[in-house]
Amino acid sequence: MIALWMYLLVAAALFCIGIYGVLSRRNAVSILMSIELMLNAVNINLVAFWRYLTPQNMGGQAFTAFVFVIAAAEAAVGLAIIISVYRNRKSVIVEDVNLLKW
Amino acid sequence: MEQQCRDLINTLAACMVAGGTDPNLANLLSALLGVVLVATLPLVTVILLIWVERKFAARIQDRLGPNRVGPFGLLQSVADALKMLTKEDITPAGADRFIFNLAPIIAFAVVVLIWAVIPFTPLHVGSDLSVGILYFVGVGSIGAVKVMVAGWSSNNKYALLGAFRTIAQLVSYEVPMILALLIPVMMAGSMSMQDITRAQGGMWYIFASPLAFLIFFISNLAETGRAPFDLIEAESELVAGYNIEYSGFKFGMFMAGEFMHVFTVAVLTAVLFLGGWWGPGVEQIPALGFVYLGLKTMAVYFAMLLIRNTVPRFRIDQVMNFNWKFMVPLSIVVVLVQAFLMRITTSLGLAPNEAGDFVSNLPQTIVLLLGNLAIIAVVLNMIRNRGRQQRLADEAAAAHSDLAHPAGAPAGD
Amino acid sequence: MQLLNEWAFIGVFFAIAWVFPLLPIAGSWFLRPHKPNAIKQQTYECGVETVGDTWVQFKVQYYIYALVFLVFDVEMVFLFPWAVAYKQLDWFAFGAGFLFIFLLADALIYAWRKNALEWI
Amino acid sequence: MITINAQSIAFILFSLFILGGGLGVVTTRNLIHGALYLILSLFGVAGFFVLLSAPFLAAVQVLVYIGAIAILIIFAVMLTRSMTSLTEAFNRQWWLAGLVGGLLFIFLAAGIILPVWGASSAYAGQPVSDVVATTTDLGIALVDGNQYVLPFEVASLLLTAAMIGAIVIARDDE
Repeated sequence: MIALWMYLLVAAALFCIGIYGVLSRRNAVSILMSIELMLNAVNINLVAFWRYLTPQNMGGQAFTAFVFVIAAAEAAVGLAIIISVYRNRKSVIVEDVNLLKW
Repeated sequence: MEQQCRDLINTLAACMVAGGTDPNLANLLSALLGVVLVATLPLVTVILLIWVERKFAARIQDRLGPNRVGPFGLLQSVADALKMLTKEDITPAGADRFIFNLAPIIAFAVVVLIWAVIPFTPLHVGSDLSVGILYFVGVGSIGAVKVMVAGWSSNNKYALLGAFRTIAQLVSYEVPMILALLIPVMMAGSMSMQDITRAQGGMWYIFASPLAFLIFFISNLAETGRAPFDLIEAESELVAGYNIEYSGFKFGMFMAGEFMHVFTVAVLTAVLFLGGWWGPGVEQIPALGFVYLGLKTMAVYFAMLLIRNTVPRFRIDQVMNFNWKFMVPLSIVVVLVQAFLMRITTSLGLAPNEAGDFVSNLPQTIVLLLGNLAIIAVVLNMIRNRGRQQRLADEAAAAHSDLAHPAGAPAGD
Repeated sequence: MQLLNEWAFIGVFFAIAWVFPLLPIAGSWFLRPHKPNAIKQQTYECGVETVGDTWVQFKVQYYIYALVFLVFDVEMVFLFPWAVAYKQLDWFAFGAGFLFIFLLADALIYAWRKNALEWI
Repeated sequence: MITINAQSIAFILFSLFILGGGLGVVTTRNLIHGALYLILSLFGVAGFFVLLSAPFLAAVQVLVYIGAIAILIIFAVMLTRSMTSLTEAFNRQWWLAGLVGGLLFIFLAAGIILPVWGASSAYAGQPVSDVVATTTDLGIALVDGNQYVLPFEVASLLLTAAMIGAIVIARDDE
């Protein structure tokens, strides 16, 4: 059977890829997709720890379900904001949205 | 036939292991054979079904239908397939080639994948997943991706517009479909297709919850893009929808996938609401289940054909309003009433203690059926009142406009 | 291990399901003619030459439908376990599920009242 | 290290899906391609859930992420025409971002691997038990007054709030 650390390693790699995407992309939709990747990395960790350490306790699965809810809410509101910003400023490049910048 | 093959496979794997083959390899080979058998079944059936469908439509429209190739035109579909094989395949300029070629493959594969969880007989099912229903919904939801991908990669305005409409329709009707699926799951206490079928031994779920059956059936008509919901291929508005730029066998893949999808949801309706393989004597001779399932599937399929050939097409705003303002609220009410009545019958000790026994299922089924009939009565009454108000408003508007414009100009609204 | 065997079948199925449509498409590549030309490959718009970008502006209404769908879809994450366990649950669980669905129905009613569900 | 069997093959395959899809998401300039890479990556995660004996979560992953969130993202891409801004997909700090990501991964990898280097604790090897909780248990736990009933209702409230908020933001009331 595959050991726990292998799952964790893949999840860590996915998380770092997501971090790189969030920090380096200019397009807001891309950034949102990278955030989804990071949330998925967290989900892998939750389920892997649940399976290996407390497989009879519902905590891992229940929290993964809650992460689904967070991810969905974040995508729904985030994309709505992006659409709204695009409508007003004709751009989805995050650097162009500088109205509140000091 | 199916049964013998599956049994042959089971013994084959055991024999191979006994003969010294690596167990993993033997399992893989037997799984491979099983997959090929289960996946070929819809492929072979769809060739026949296209013929059935065309003959049926021809009869209704007072035509002969295919009658040249083979006896009764039976080989027409084969001839069509051969023709499509030799057609030139055009990739439009500016298309995203890889994705453009990927879309028809997804379209076809997704439908074949659903067959993996369908129970054919008490003993024979591709794979009895514990989350069979969600597997079906999940695989089905990939269908929206295929439409998007096909529409976008064609680099065609009509295709993209058609894809957008199609997706709006597909995702909308997925909501009442999933809500209706909650009812068999609640009654069987399991998401495995085989368990749900087994739990219908005493009483088919269509009798306990006809409304759930109707919601599932109608939303699946929309999911498969069947008339009256066939806006997906509204020739007069969108030319052909998302697959407009496809030609040759790639177009054939979309077509075959669509036909197979219709047949697949007919099977699923039979499994989830019409008792699947249950029938007299099925416990003694499991192979009979295959026949019963086929008969029930055909009943559902002919209902779909009849609707397709007799009902005119909706407009897109009607499709959307019908879903969000009728189907979704109705299915929410159905789920809540079902939960309430099941709770009550359990508290009163009326819940069936033996799922396979007709008599022990009777009290709960009657209560649930009465609940469903009550919902139907209330809904019909609401529709009637609403219709009357509409009619009175229309008449008032007409009278008003007659006064304002004696020439009888139509009331502009 | 029974669980994984069931899924191994699905895995093989996923692998095979791609082969079925791939085979005829690959086969037709050998049979069919290959004579592309510029006119043939033009975007098909009923014979009219195509004007401008394919990327026409879409209505935001499409997004709203997808949004409402997403919310109901995520709701299923909780309703399916609830439905599976329903026969073993008590009145309290019924109340919890009722409240859960009621809150979501609220959102639907709000969207309805705000005319967010109209196809404009 | 890894014995060759069906499970480890599946694990390697899904890992390739996840990481390849993830890299595709953050590097491709075409946002539709990015969304398709995202689907590939999320599909790999669903495969992981199957390997971890959580089939319910795997099915939900496909249903929610691929069937709904990916579609929503593609719709948003279409609505904002963001694909037309193909030039300069990356900002000026992309090398810094790469450095941060790489260093973080090295730290995390060290934290994950060092404790199990040559050890054979439960953490490193086999799961403590093969008896896993089922979907029924999840359903019971979600509406149990002593467990997750409050988060269960709050999740519904959050979804309602998100839906209302997103509708208010996304619509143009002019």
